[in-house]
Amino acid sequence: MTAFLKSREAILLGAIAVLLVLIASRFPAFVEPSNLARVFTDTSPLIILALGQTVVILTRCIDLSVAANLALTGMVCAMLNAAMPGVPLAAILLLAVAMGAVMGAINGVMVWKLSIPPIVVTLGTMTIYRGLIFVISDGAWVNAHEMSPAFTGFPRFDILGLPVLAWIAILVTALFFVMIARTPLGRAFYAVGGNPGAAVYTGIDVGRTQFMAFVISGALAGLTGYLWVARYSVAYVDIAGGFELEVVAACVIGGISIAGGAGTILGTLLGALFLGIVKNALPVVNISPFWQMAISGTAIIVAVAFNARSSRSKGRIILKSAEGHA
Amino acid sequence: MQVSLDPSNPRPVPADVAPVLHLDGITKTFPGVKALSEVSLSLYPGQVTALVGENGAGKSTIVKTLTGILQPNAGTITLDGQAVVFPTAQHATDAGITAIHQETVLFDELSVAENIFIGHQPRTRFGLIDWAAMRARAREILDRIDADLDPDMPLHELGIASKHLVAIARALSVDARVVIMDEPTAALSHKEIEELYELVERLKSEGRAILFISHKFDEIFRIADRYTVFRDGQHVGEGLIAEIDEGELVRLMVGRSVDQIFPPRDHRVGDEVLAVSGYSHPTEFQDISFTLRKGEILGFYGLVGAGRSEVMQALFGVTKPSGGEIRIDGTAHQVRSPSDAIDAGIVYVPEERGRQGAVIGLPIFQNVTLPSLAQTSRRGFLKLSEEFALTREYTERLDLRAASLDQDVGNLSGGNQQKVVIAKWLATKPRVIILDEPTKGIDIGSKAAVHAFMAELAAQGLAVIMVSSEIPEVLGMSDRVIVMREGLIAAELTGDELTPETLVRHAAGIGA
Amino acid sequence: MTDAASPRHVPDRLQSPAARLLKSWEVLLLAVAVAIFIANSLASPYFLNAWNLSDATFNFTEKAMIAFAMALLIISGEIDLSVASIIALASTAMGAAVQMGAGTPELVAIGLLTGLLCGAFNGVLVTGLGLPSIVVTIGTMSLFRGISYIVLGDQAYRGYPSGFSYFGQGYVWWVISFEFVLFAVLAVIYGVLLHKTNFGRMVYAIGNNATGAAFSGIKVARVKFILFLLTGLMSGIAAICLTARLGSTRPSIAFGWELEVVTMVVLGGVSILGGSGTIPGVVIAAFVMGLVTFGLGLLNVPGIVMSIFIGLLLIGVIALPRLWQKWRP
Amino acid sequence: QDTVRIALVVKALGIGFFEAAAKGAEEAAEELGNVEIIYTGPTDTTAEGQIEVINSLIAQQVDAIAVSANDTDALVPVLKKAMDRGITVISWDSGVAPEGRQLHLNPSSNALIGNMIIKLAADELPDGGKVALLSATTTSTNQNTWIEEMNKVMGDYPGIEVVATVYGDDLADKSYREATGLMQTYPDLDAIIAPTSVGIVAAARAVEDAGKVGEVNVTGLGLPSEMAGAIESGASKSFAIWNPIDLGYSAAYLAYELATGDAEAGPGAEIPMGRMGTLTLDDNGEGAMADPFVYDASNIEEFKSIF
Ligand SMILES: Nc1ncnc2c1ncn2[C@@H]1O[C@H](COP(=O)(O)OP(=O)(O)OP(=O)(O)O)[C@@H](O)[C@H]1O
Ligand SMILES: Nc1ncnc2c1ncn2[C@@H]1O[C@H](COP(=O)(O)OP(=O)(O)OP(=O)(O)O)[C@@H](O)[C@H]1O
Ligand SMILES: [Mg+2]
Ligand SMILES: [Mg+2]
Repeated sequence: MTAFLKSREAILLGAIAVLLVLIASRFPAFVEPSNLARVFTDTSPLIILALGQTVVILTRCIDLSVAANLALTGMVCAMLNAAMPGVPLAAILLLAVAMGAVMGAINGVMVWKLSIPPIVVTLGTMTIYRGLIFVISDGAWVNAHEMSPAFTGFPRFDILGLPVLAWIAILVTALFFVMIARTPLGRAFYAVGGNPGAAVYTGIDVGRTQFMAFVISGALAGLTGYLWVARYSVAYVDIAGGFELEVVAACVIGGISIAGGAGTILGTLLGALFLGIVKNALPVVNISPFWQMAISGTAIIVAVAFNARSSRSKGRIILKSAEGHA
Repeated sequence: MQVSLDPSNPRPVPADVAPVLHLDGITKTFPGVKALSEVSLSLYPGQVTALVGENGAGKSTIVKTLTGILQPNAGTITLDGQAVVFPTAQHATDAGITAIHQETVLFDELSVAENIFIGHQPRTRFGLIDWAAMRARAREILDRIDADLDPDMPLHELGIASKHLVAIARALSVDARVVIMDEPTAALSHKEIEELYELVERLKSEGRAILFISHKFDEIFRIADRYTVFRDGQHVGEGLIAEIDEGELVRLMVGRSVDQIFPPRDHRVGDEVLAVSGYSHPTEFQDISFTLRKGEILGFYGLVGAGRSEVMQALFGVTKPSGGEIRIDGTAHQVRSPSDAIDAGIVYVPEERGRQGAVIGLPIFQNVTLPSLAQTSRRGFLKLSEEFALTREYTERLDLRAASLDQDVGNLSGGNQQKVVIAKWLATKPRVIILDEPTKGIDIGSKAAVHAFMAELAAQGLAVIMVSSEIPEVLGMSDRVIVMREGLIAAELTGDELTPETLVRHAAGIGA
Repeated sequence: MTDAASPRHVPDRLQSPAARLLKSWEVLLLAVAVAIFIANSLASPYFLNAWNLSDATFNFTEKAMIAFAMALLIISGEIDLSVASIIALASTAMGAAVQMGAGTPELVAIGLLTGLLCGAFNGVLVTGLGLPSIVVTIGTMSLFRGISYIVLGDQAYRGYPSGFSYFGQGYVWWVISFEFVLFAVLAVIYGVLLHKTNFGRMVYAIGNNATGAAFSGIKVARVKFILFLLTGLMSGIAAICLTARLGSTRPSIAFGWELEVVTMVVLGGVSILGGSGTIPGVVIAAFVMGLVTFGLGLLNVPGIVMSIFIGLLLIGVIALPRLWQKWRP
Repeated sequence: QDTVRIALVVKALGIGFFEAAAKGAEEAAEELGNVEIIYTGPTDTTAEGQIEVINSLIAQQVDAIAVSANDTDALVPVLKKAMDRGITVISWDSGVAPEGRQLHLNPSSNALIGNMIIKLAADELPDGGKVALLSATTTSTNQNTWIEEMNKVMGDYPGIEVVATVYGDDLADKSYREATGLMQTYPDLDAIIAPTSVGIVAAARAVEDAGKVGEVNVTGLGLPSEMAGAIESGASKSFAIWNPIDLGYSAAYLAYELATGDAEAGPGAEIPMGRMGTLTLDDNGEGAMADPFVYDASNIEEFKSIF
């Protein structure tokens, strides 16, 4: 317990609490349970994507294509629904997850089999996936009235006071807790990122594990693609543009080390919630939305400086500027 | 005693045991290197087989083929009379083959228990990892090797020796018939080495077959029942330890006899060059004071973790000291960075050659001129002809073996990389050269060359500090020896005091 | 010194520099550029026209200026994703100065200074505090542009002095624009800096093995700090050109450019892992990207479809040699 | 006579409104006979993207460029260059500063639009109430002009109080969040005015999700096809828009008239635009096409499949 109190997660939790108190002092309604539930729902897509990104970063990779993957999957789902409203929702959900996973697998294969650096691969596929949306849709939007009520209604369907979207985020988080703590694959993510050379000796296939991380990240991006499009009832080329950086930011704020092998699911969850609260609070507390960007930028810098500081004491070599990022 | 060099005529195997594991005709090539060429190896239940050979002979490579990390190009592995293949490390583990590898195969962010079981964690009925069982079994194994470690402790909180114990525990976490140990004692202290020997005995008595790789002859002769010798990727001999002596084994390894390992030295020394007083560091070492003279070789001995490297890195400006003073020729110098040290005339050949010494990826000549660019350039602009000239001057003195001077240092053998690093420093015309474990990971043949060269440097008037953990090397090369223990100078020894016994006593803190 | 006693002669080089060049990435890329050039002239009758080609250079000159500094930074093992946001902040600073009556010389000074300050900020965080540059610059990317948004909101700065527009719209001679000349001069400066000076050598050494470089007496932190400064400075210069070309400043200026700059650098053969790459490679990559976008633009292909080509090119030129290596006997 | 090539440059490809405008331009082209329409634009709403597109149009030596600008000023230099090379340049929908074009076609007059958006809200609030504005991208000109015009006539609507103006950046998710934020901040809000086709849909969706249909009325400018659902659910009682088909038609027609030299732009000039009548230019070289048209439950069915 005392170890937890000193952890990054506890400090982040504290920061969130302070943030909420500050907001509540100006606008008490913000902390009403119903509103917090709404903020959570609004943050759900970020949480789902950030969890996927977490396993990718744990294995020393990065996936910049998540937002493009989301948008392409979302567009395909929307176009399918518009063209064939009769296709059952379960099939669409399956399609979304499968399509996302395939796009993730494409990233993963290039990292695994061709050893192309992940940042290059996903920078490339990010523009390709985004461009494909334009190609398949011809740039046209799919609007609310073209979608079936079942399609748009699913993510907002209310169960026990929370919409399905939020329940999915909770479910995914729970699955991640189990996967990370209790499955060999979950532990392999840490091993591969922490010491790839050593992982081979323990029978872990580094490339395959990274591939799996990309597939998971892709599948979740695909799932979120459907949820996003259905929730906002619109699909177009630019949806979630630039969202990949917000996703990475959530992970970094949550204490996931960009060098791989370190970080927790709880951290990512809190990192995403922190960003979500800031984003939702700004319009409410009457700070110009133009401040949002600068605030999240500052949060990222503070978080990474803080994480570096807390792990610094372990290092014995003092010439950190050379050692730190050799 | 006679040993046949003809592998087709091996020594008789005790008739009562058949080998549990047999490798035959194993060939393994890397791009440009034939690491193994049709080698064979047999391991017997309840016996320790020592695998010996120079650096690069292919010892670790055969371990990796045996544990599924590398796939041989040709050859067969027979386990209990059955031909087997190990596509991954997992398959080898499942077949009951386990290894302590030469490289540390550990994960800093994971706990001790996880490090022991990663890759084969105990599972619950639902296929999930059973943490309780994992902790309990980790506890059990750690007790077996007398390691007092908390299974839940994150690995990064452990010292280097404890980490090694975890690696050993990891190998024991599999109920293996074959246990492989690739230089297991290299990072252990005296006490832990003894415990390891006991463990080996226990494993033997349990009927397990053990493959033991070591460069240390004393331990080979102490614990091994059999030996197998590799040379340049080829099997050159095997037999019973009882039927061979040390000289014979060395001759087998190197293909010639190495009669004199240490060069003769003229022990006359000149004026004092370096004086260090009261050097301290908040956590690593304290109150280090000594002097060094022209033409002298000063040995630094201590157990692993005694803080010798840290002291040297502080003298070289890599680590920041918290107090103390350095004087060169009587003048005080502030050394805050390696470039300050180089300016003051102190250079450092680091222990970790690949990471700290050579800049792998750059050609040889660029490595050599890196600290001397000011000398080879005009107003900041490179002059390649001068760089090649400078490089040639020093690499020829060191007899560097390379295809060309613009070859990547990464393609050189370890000994030749070490020569590049030394050439780099000689080109700066230093006053004091510090060599940290200069022959670590270098085979006997190249070792002799490094020793001869060190003697020559001293003879030319350079002041030399040599950090070494090998007692023969320390005794054979040094004029004077400083023994360190737990960050402090434990003793300064000269002349008759220089015996293996005094070194060990001071290093281990056993009352003299 | 003739050392006859030397038992073995080690030649300086096995391959002549010319032979090495022939097998290099740059030659492959140059072939791609020529192919695209020919394809473009066949595909559109408007392509081979001096004015049109001159206009086309504006598609890449500003980005390429940043790419030169970014190439050095990436070779040294770091990255700066905040460059586009530095443009936004520098442009905003210049716009604010215009409102206070600054003239062209002051504007240039302010643009450069803002770039340098932003670069220094990144540099301090990365080299001073030892933080990973990719994360730091994702942070400052939001921060710098965020400040522009705070200052400008939905407003725009305009009213730049007429002399100022020369930097983005002026022509030095006939169809040769000021920007193109600046691009060429900077290409030469950076080429010399990286390939012909001690500084460039240190950059390579650090990129290949920062620890080894530090152990060789190189002041790693200082070199990296200078590289961040240079990248900031180049972003400042690009901000001046772009602002002068647009004649107005909005906070969304140059949005998304950081990825195009990185793409240009990587396409130019610079290893994203550090340690290798050349300025001629980046120059050719700039032309390739400029030619692809301009050529497809003449066919009225939408920009996003062009980016598919760029993405394929990026992955293709890296994947193909590896595939070839993998499948060849 | 050679084909007259007219480039219709829009803020970004794929926006329903502009697709409809392109249809109108094609209609004009058919009517005029020897016209080829090049429908193009960047894929995101940036000035830099439009500049690249316009550069390639200049290179193709098109006869006329009709642009709906992402930035009033940033396009001026490149459009000047186009005019220097003999290309006719007009702006439509979202304008360019006068020195960068020969004329600007406003879909309607800014004053009429400004009045229309507040009137639509006020008509549903006979006893007065609180309204909030959800604007579009922070970098587009027309929304801000309309809001300015709206503020000028606020005196005509006594009980109505504008409590806030927020920006949705013409992004569905951001607009949605801003609209939700408005309802949180002002629990007694009566109406959201969104003079943007993206914002109005998102706001209607937000009202539906917040369960505030009937309490908060969403109005402003939107497309019938996108707003049909909101009218049906009651989240929006009515909204307005000019007909984008007519707008594209008029822009193409005007460009043709100028490019062929049949008409000359200048203060007071009257330029024919086919079935839409004539455009009269003011001192700024601007003219208004027509009044905005109001859509509600009574006529939405008829228009939702058109645009
Ligand atoms: N991954 C690899 N790629 C290329 N060459 C390799 C690789 N691994 C080993 N080699 C080469 O294979 C040969 C045998 O190496 P190996 O590690 O088996 O030697 P060793 O006998 O274990 O030496 P040491 O005593 O230093 O541990 C050496 O020449 C080495 O350079
Ligand atoms: N408790 C520890 N935790 C982590 N690392 C340690 C610990 N003790 C020693 N090390 C590491 O082991 C290496 C050797 O330690 P140190 O330099 O202090 O001693 P040394 O006498 O030079 O030993 P060596 O003979 O291995 O060079 C160093 O790199 C040091 O960082
Ligand atoms: Mg070995
Ligand atoms: Mg040491």
